[in-house]
Amino acid sequence: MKLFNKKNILSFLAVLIIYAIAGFFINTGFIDSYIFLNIVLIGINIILAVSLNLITGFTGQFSLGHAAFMSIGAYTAGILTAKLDQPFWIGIAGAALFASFAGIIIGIPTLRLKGDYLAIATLGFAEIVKIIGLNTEYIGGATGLNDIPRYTTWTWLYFCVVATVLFISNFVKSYKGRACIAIGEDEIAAEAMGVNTTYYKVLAFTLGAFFAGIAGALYANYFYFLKPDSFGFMKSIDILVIVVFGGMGSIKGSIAGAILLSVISLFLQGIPELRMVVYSLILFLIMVYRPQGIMGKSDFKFFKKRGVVNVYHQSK
Amino acid sequence: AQSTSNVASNVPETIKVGLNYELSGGVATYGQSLTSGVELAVEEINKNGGVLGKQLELVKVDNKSDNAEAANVSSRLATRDKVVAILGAATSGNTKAASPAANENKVPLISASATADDVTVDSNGKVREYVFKTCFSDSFQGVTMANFAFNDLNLKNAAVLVDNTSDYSKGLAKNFKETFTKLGGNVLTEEAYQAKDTDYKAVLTNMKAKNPDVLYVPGYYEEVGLIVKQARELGLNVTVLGGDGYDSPKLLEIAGAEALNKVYYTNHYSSMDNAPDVVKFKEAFNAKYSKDADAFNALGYDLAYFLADALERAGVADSVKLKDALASTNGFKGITGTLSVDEFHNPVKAVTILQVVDGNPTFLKKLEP
Amino acid sequence: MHLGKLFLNASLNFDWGDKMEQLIQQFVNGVSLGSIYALIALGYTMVYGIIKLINFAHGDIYMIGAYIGFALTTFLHVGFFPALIISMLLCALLGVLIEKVAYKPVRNSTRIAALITAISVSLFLEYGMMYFVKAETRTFPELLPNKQISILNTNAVLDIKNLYIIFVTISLMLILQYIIYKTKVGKSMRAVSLDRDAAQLMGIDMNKTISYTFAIGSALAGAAGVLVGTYYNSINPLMGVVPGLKAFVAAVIGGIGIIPGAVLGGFFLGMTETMVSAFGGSLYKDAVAFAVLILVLLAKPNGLLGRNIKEKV
Amino acid sequence: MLELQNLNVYYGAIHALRNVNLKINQGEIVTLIGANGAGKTTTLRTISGIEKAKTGKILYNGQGLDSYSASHIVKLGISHVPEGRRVFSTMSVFENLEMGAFTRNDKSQIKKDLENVFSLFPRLLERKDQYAGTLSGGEQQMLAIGRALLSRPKLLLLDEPSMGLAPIIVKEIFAIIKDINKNGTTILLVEQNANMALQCANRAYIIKNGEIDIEGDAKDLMNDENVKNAYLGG
Amino acid sequence: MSIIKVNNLSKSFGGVKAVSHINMAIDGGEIIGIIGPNGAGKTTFFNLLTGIYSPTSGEVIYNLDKEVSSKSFKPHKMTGYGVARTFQNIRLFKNMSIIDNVLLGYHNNMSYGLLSSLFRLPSFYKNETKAYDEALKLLEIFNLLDKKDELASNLPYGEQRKVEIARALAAKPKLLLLDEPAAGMNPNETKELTTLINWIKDEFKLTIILIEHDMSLVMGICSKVFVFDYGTLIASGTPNEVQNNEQVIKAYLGGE
Ligand SMILES: Nc1ncnc2c1ncn2[C@@H]1O[C@H](COP(=O)(O)OP(=O)(O)OP(=O)(O)O)[C@@H](O)[C@H]1O
Ligand SMILES: Nc1ncnc2c1ncn2[C@@H]1O[C@H](COP(=O)(O)OP(=O)(O)OP(=O)(O)O)[C@@H](O)[C@H]1O
Ligand SMILES: [Mg+2]
Ligand SMILES: [Mg+2]
Repeated sequence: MKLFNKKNILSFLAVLIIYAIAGFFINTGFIDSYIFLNIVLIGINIILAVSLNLITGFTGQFSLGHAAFMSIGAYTAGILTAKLDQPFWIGIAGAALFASFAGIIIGIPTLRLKGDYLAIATLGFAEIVKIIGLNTEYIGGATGLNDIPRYTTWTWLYFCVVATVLFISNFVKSYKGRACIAIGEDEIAAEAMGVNTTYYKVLAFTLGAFFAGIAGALYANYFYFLKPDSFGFMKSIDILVIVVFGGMGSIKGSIAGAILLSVISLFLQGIPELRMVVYSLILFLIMVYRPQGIMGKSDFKFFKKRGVVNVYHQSK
Repeated sequence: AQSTSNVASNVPETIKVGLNYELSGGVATYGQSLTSGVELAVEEINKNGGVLGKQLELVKVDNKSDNAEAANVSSRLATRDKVVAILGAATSGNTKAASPAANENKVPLISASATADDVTVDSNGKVREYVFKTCFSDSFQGVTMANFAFNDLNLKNAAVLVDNTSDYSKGLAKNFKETFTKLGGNVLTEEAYQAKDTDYKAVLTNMKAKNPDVLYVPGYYEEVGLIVKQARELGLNVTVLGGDGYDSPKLLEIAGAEALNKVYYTNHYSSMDNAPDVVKFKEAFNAKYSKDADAFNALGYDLAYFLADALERAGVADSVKLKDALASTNGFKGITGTLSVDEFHNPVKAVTILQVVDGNPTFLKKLEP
Repeated sequence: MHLGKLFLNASLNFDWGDKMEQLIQQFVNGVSLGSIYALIALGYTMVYGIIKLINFAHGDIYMIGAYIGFALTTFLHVGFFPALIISMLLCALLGVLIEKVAYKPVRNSTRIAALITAISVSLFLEYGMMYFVKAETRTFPELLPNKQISILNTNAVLDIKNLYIIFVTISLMLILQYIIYKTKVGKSMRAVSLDRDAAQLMGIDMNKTISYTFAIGSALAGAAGVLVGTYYNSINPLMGVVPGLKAFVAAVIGGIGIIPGAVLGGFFLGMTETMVSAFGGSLYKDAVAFAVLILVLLAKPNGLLGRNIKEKV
Repeated sequence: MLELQNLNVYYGAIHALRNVNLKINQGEIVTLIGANGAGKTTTLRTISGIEKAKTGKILYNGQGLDSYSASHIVKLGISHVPEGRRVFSTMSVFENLEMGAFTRNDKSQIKKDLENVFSLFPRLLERKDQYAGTLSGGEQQMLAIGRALLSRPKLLLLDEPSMGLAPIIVKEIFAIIKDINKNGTTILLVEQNANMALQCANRAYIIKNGEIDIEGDAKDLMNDENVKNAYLGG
Repeated sequence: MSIIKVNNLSKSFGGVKAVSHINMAIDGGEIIGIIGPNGAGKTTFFNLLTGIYSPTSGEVIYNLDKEVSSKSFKPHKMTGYGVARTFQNIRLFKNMSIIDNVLLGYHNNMSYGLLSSLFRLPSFYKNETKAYDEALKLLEIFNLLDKKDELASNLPYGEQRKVEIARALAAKPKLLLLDEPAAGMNPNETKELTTLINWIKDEFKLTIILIEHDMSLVMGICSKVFVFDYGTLIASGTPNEVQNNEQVIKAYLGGE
């Protein structure tokens, strides 16, 4: 069990190769602006879903307010890059920091609230954030924040996604992550084994929000225009749908879910009148036929693959 | 049968026009209404031989009332469907989000309802080359109404009720307040609601306590209908002023004729207008959709003709040429008025002030810009 | 300068009668708004109480109820009460159908999968409806007397229709409470809610019980749809979204699953929103309402009427 | 009275019961014993209709039970005290007992039976209005048995009724089981406490890995060396 | 010197006095049995010993590593004080594998920070490898090695109990509290468990307190037994003494 084992080195190379190949196609225009835009959307959704998965899928804290973290990140990056003329990396860092600060604040109710009560509290928090956004003239209020420079490139996008996936999967496979999963399973038992549930719940929210903030920054600096109501309740639900669709507690699932749902959405663009009807039917069918999600830990085999620690223990 | 595919590709081409509208999501009503208007006009145009001898083909896509999706759809229409122009979106926000893709791909994007002042101009005051709008800017309607209230109606104490989720409503309110106070009027109070609210009694009770002689309620008929009705129920019987969002037969249905006494609003045209085009439009609309047209229907209808006119002038279905033709529009006559496009890609067009009498919006006054 | 002006205004118009009247009016406004939240929250909370499902489609059944009422009164010229009853019946049927088709298959899945299913049903109802009737607003005909009565001989007024709503809400609450605690059906509902297997071992037909639950919950939504539809007189396919959410919040404030809690929560929420507006906070009305929600939950993590039963270890 | 014929039950891929054949005659106490995970609970759950067999038949007085729902089976007179008590946690003790009589309508008779249960388990009377969820483990077990008795079963299925109970109560419970049986209720008893179970039963089945391993007279099995070594603690 | 002192400990729920005025002192290295009728307050007593409930009055004082009083008990601090437990109703992490369940026991013995876990710095590997190896050893002791990757919920009851004990041992306690470890086991399995508990005590140098209704287990390994009834201590002594105590027979064991 070492850092430089075969598997890690291979993954590292794979990450670089994918980056280079896709980068080549984008630069040569083989991947045109439309496809690229959708790649950006998928990337952002991956970050959002993986980070929500940490909170809801792994730690079992039911959150309906993830879009709020994204919006705080998006506005922070928007202000930093458009109004204060800062470079993108400062925008991203600021976004992540402000969002994780919000994560700490929203983490605090989790200390007392459980299940659906927590869900509604996070939803309320997200609505409050939205309404504050609507009434703050500095960021354009309901009119929105305009003319944000387009800094989100393939490189930024790709490495933010890779970093999110890497850090969160490293985290859940560490003892801290295991503590989070244990909280999701049985809080009382986790406590009895020495897990400070207060600390870990807030930590999960903070980390999740941190990455959602990054997603927000990528969004702001790609779509160039922000409006508070883009980050409403339905956006949070959309992210949750990806997580459940992919499989709670499965990072690969969140990635697959983000890609698949985006592709489905693209196909549905062609039938505008029935789009949402068909979408709802698809959601429904998936929940009926695969309620544990496409990569859910339904059976033993899947779990073994996901096995929280085993992955690298087996390779030692 | 073998050769059909060959033949198919040789049939006279159509001219593709993209529709980027809110067909689902929060503001689906407006997107759907605009789409109906556009579809009616395109049907007529095609029946009369099309444009440049070709039929117009609409590629209709839903942007879910969402920024990112509006950008996505815009990009798709420009790169995949290769449309010559994109019509939409309904709201200013979605139009702004859709505009980078239009500029990038050099496809004109024309909105008939994005009223914000900065839709066609960026924050540095530079015009967005491929973005156009055919509706008034917020500033125009707000200023006009303030002048009308102060000078014509002789009202001095206003209360403003604004939809704080709507940039349209906020834009109108801001300009109204500025002008009204500059003229010497008092804005006693400003209260807010959120789109889709149904109960306004709390804010109306507050406003009533301030004894205003006029309410300025920029917003859309769904909410305004309820607001006026509830205001009257609370005994707040003062003059109510608004903008083109009022223009719909639904306003009367929701509020009732009696409540609408003393309601005035700015609009593009009067649906009571007896001008032949207007009558023809209203009849055609009613025949196709079996209901009465509202402002969004009319704006959508004009938008399609506006595009057709520019295409004819461009001479070919080429989006760059089309952009130039659009920019040089001068005196296009539509049912919502005659308009020219100024250097900032905004329309120069007259505003009409209507008064609701016995439930019917009645022409009162027309102001040239 | 502002302060001076304010002071001048205040001293000129100082009139306790006016202030009092305004306060009374705001109180009435709060009660009337609250009664609407309460009415919708009743069905929400009842379904939740029994099968622990956040039935996101509840707001949409309410919307369907309103459309049924609209169709009956506008096209078939049925009177108000018959329309109300028919709408309740049809909604009950719809609720049972939804449960059988959509929720039953996911009964043994995780709660979050059930939630997503509920969201999909909600979207299906909203956009299925929109496909058929389009997004535009429809208006109800005047069905109930449009009359205001003055309160305590002041200028403060109360809409007669509100009295109907308050009356219906309170009676439904009492009826529900009776059903759940005193009747056999109610007891079987509670048993099913606590332990489905054990309930079956008592001879309780689980499917039937869950169907009853949905029938009652959806009938309540249908009633709310017609009542609120006539009250505000305008309806559209997305009309259920916001009230559905607000009703859910109301139910949570009161203690979700607790019938009187839904009513209390509804009035509490209505009153909070109104008072925030009354004291000049209309810009932040919903934000304050949600902040109050969070504060209530922090103080009483299971809602105002919820009992905090700690898990025995 | 009850006959299981070639019963096969699966949980997904897990084959929990394999060709189980089992017979209970009217008036008997039959015990089913076996190691952890052998399939005892599954057998009971299948009889009472909570699990459905993939193949095989369950005959109750000659009538097939397969197509009936769990709730209907209760009405036919089969009552099941489930493993792990499964009391209704936020109902009071009294309400729990009432739920036991759910299928009955004879009010006065129910009242008598209630008194009967309270005299069997005086502790329940003391805790009559307490939430069942806050009872101690043993109290909950008493409640579960009492609740089942209130349905006046003809056949009572007991899943490890002695689990977690004080010795004195265990003795009592076995005495009560015999009592109930004397009053005409046939009993299928699943137990870990094999010694006591065999003492009180007429016949016994031993289940191993989902298959019936041994069957016979309870007294004989008690003296069987293999059984002694494997299940009775030598 | 006694490692646990219980001074006049009481806990009531509403009107119910679940535990009332308990005094005891326990020396290290023993296996202590707690018996008593159902509802006597045994589990509640455990909950008081592990900070899940705080006493209505009275106090518990541990002297394992250092002196701590029940005033500073918090459930999650107990393993840090050297106390680990199992639950009467098994509380495993059902959807985690057996090995992960046990690894969780090492929570307080891990010493690497957030950055190490995000970036997988060397200390991550060092800690995790060590814990993993130890966990394997524990599973071996309990004969569960071949099931290490199964989900906890897929194990039969008896084995789940063993996993719970293994998980508690992973926290390296000095005091182990077992709430009815033999419940749901047949006499044969109980016998095995008895041997195992005894062995564990010596191997890990533990003090064990166990609640049990199975007299064969209690009599077999406990050096001292406390008897609860209605929240109070009615007797204590060696198994033999207790077994012959009139009061205990009447309240708990039952006559022949
Ligand atoms: N819901 C379930 N899903 C999957 N497998 C199950 C389920 N319930 C039981 N099993 C498996 O079926 C087999 C038989 O289990 P069962 O509960 O019938 O055993 P048992 O004899 O009652 O054991 P115990 O003495 O522990 O109560 C076991 O291997 C168990 O793991
Ligand atoms: N949270 C609680 N609320 C109310 N009463 C409680 C609570 N916890 C325990 N009790 C009561 O306290 C008494 C002692 O319960 P406890 O669980 O400690 O008993 P026990 O000795 O462990 O019994 P058993 O051997 O049956 O497990 C019981 O009468 C129980 O009903
Ligand atoms: Mg069992
Ligand atoms: Mg206990």
